[in-house]
Amino acid sequence: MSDALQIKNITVNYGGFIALNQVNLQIDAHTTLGLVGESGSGKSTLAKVVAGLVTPDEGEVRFSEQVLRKRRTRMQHKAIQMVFQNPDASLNPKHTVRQILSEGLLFHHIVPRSQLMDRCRELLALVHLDEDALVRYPYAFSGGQRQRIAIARAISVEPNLLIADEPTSALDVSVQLSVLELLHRLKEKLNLTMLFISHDMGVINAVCDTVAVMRQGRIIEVSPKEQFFLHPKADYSYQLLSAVPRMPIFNR
Amino acid sequence: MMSMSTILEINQLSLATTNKKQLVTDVSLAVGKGKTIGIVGESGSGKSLTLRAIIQLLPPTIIKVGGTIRCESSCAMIFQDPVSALDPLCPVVRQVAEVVSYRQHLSRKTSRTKALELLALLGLPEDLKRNDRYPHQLSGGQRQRVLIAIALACRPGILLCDEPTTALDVTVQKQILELLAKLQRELNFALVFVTHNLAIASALCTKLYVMKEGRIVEQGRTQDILANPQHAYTKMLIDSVLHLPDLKGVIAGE
Amino acid sequence: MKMHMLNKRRIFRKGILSNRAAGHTAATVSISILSALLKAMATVACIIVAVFFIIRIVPGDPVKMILGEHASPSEIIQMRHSLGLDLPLGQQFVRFLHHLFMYGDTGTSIIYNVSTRTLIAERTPVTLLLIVMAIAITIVVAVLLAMIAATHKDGLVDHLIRIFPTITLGMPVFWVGLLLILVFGVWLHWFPVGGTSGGLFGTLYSLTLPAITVAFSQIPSLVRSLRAQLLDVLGSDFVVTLKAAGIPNRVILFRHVLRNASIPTLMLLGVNVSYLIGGTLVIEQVFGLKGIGSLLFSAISSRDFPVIQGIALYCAVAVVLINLFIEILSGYLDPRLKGDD
Amino acid sequence: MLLLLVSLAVFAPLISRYQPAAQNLADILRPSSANHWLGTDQLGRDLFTRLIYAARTDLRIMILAEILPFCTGIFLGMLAGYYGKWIDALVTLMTNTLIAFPFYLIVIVVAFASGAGERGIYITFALVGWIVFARVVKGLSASLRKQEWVASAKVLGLPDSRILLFHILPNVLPQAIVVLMTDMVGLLVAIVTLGYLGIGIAPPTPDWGTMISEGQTFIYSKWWLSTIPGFAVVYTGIALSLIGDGLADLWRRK
Repeated sequence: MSDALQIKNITVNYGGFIALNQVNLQIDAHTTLGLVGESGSGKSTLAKVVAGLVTPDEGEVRFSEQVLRKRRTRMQHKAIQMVFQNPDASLNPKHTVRQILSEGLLFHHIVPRSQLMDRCRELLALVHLDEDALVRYPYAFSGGQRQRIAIARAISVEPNLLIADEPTSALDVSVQLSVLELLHRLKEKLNLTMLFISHDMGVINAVCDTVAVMRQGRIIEVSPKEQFFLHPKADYSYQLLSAVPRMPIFNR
Repeated sequence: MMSMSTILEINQLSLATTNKKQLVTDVSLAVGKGKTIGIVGESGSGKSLTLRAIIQLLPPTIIKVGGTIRCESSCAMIFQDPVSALDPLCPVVRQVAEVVSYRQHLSRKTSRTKALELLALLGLPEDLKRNDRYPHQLSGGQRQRVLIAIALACRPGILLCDEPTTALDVTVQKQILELLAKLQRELNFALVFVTHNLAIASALCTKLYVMKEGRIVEQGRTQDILANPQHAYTKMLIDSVLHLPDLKGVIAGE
Repeated sequence: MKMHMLNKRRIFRKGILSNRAAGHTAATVSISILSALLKAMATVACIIVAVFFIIRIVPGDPVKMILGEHASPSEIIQMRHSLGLDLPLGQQFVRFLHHLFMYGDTGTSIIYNVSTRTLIAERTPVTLLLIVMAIAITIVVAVLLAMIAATHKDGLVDHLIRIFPTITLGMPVFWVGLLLILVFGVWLHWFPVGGTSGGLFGTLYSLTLPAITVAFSQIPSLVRSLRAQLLDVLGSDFVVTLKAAGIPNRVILFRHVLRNASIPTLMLLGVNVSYLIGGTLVIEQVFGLKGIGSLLFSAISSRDFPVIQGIALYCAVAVVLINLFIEILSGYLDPRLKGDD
Repeated sequence: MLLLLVSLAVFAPLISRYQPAAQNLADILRPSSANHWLGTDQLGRDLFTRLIYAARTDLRIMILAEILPFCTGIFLGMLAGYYGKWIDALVTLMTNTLIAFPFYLIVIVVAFASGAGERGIYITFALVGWIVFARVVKGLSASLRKQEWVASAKVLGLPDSRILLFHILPNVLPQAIVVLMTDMVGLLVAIVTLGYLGIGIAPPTPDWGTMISEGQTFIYSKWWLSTIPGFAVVYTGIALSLIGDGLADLWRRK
């Protein structure tokens, strides 16, 4: 299987503080890589580099064999999309849902103007939101619903790679479950490759195929999920896993 | 059920906003001396409001409309967001010393030494004695320890914790939880632990209260609730905790 | 000479580039003060350039403006020479800078034929006193009102204080002056109506009314900002922590809350200082005080360019110095500002 | 409130029978009487008519002088806030320099330099007026830049120009309009002050400022000659700032 995404010794430093230090990573097409690490480990910075929001000081990012430079082509912009953590900051408060969804559709000419409305309705259906949401403003939605709209916007341009930067951390437990299921279903349906970032081991275990652990800007372990959760290679990974409070499971 | 050792008892507590919007209705709970109870619920379930009612620190727009709160001894509280819970312009040791001097009526000098002892007890670095540091120069975990020091300075019989570890990394969270358990064993204060994370609550608390939209939907000993939850909402909470395969790998030099 | 600064042009260019000096890591106190200093110098450099060009923006020939329409050509040439307007622009600028550093002023006054520095220096005490008093009154009253409003939220006092700025915003400074003269001077005879009677106490006494007038124009915006900041800080978590720890409200308010709230308001004061000085100039006209303001107006009516340039320069530099002082003070008050900007 | 004022100003010629400059030496300095609602001034001109005509001139200048600074201020503010680095430094430098000169000083100097009359006011305000907008908008755009919906727009590949126009501008405009209201009041006060100092609008055309300065000489006996135009300014000031506050609340809720 061709590697969808290659990250070659990426280094980023913010005035002396080294956020990313010679990071090498690749994600196979149509698989989900979970990126785990504590706050300040650089996982979000790496996501921003891949999404093109941050230009690395060294190294390069390659997506399906094309090098992603600072000024990306329209196709490259279309191919990689991102969903963010904070539901109340992920949507423009002054735009209606219709405007939010149609911006990508129009800019990348996904559908002609005539079919714009149907496409928006389809997108909302995909994320289990009903049509009358189109005319409403973001403040009228709950955190979970807003993340769904953000996801709808991301997939509106039919990307190949979806980056999710802690999409459910700010949500309540019950809502979190439904959003994760949505992401899982979309991944299957649209055959997406996904880079999933979280500090919550439970979420990573539920969503990802392979797991990468980051600490102070370095990747210290990459292993398939099954192997990672049973006997992790790195000492730090073991520490991380043992620190997670476990719930005693009773046979109900 | 009012046994001698109950140190805090609330019955039929109801809270509402000034424009009559009901927030908390008929909440009753009790904590034995030195015991730990957990209040579990999602955001907006009124759990932290109940805590604030216990320590009479309700925001001006929310008033008590019913029920009674009886605490045997003084209470102290620690909060979720260590970043904004400390005065950014006042050095850390001075803040703790200030609390010590007011609560334990000691002179400025002795309260400073007392404060340093407390901070040492909580495992904060020694160099605080020499150069006092500002909150923004400490890590999240260290700031939370300072908050605990401030709470302990009031020599509380009851320590109220409003999701103290939610904003922390998982490794730091483990240290803080262990610290709290250790301190409770030593100082024998009662602990009321509010969280949305069922896993933490079940590890720490002997008794659990599950809250939804301002009401207690289920309560009882932790094992009983986890073994056979009665209320549908509790079942949903338990099922939505993403379980992890138990760790088998043995790491050399563990 | 007061103004023996380094050559500003070099600093001017360096000022912009290096004020990003405050890096993340161990940025000591000095770096942020250094960057504040550099910004101030860069601003002063621009001010000097701006002051120099004041004459140039005059549409039509400044000399004709000075001598009036019917001046004879010889007089015009002579005046043009004395003002150095006949030299190429570059040379004029160098001469202007040279003169500025040597004598610390902007040439000699056409009317009084005295160097602008002495002329202005002679008039400064009155204006300076007025400004200091006005600032003092503004701060005292603003802090008082804001504290009351913030602590008694939505009380009668609070509503009054919220409406108060809306009304006073529209009051021109000189009109307020007139009103105060009318009420206190004419009807109640508490205060003299104009001029400054002799002796320190005398001048102070006669300056109180104008000072109040100037302060009156600054108080509303300051109160509104301080009140908003106080409410914001009162709502923050650390106040709850302190209350939970049993610290008396009075202590929390003064030692913690006021200090946190003061910094943004201090910045606002810095910004308002220039309006304040502007107001003072106008008020001197209303109260007939012999300060820089009246000097400016006489210079205006007599088309005395160097004096106008001199006043503009001094006021602007004064404002920059005050803002510099405030920036350093707030850096001292709030350690976070010193560290990473 | 403002509507009443504006309508008065616009329909002035219809309302008052007198020409503003018509001097009627017979009844000089009359107190308010039947045919002269507000009495007459020292040249016997009807105060009320002058007041309304003055409103026309002052308000017109106020609005016209605001347009250019409002647009440049927002434009520069957005660029400085959004792009930061060198544009930010340049704009800050410009604002610091221009704000250092006391506003009235510049107004007076430019008014004198460009000859009395409206032109001076327009030039000055175009030169200095944009600062207050730039300052507010810069702060807002800098914080908006960090918002995630702006980041996702960038990820979508939208060019900065589109982001600025469709995402930043609509979120910055409401706040800028609120500032516009308060700033207009400041401008009106400046126009009137200039009139008072005699270097603003030339005497024949009525202006509140000149009316006040003319009335000043009779302050002892006919105090209302000066005070009434002042009230007119205050009235407009209140109307404008009320609109400003109203808009601020409206947008805050949405």
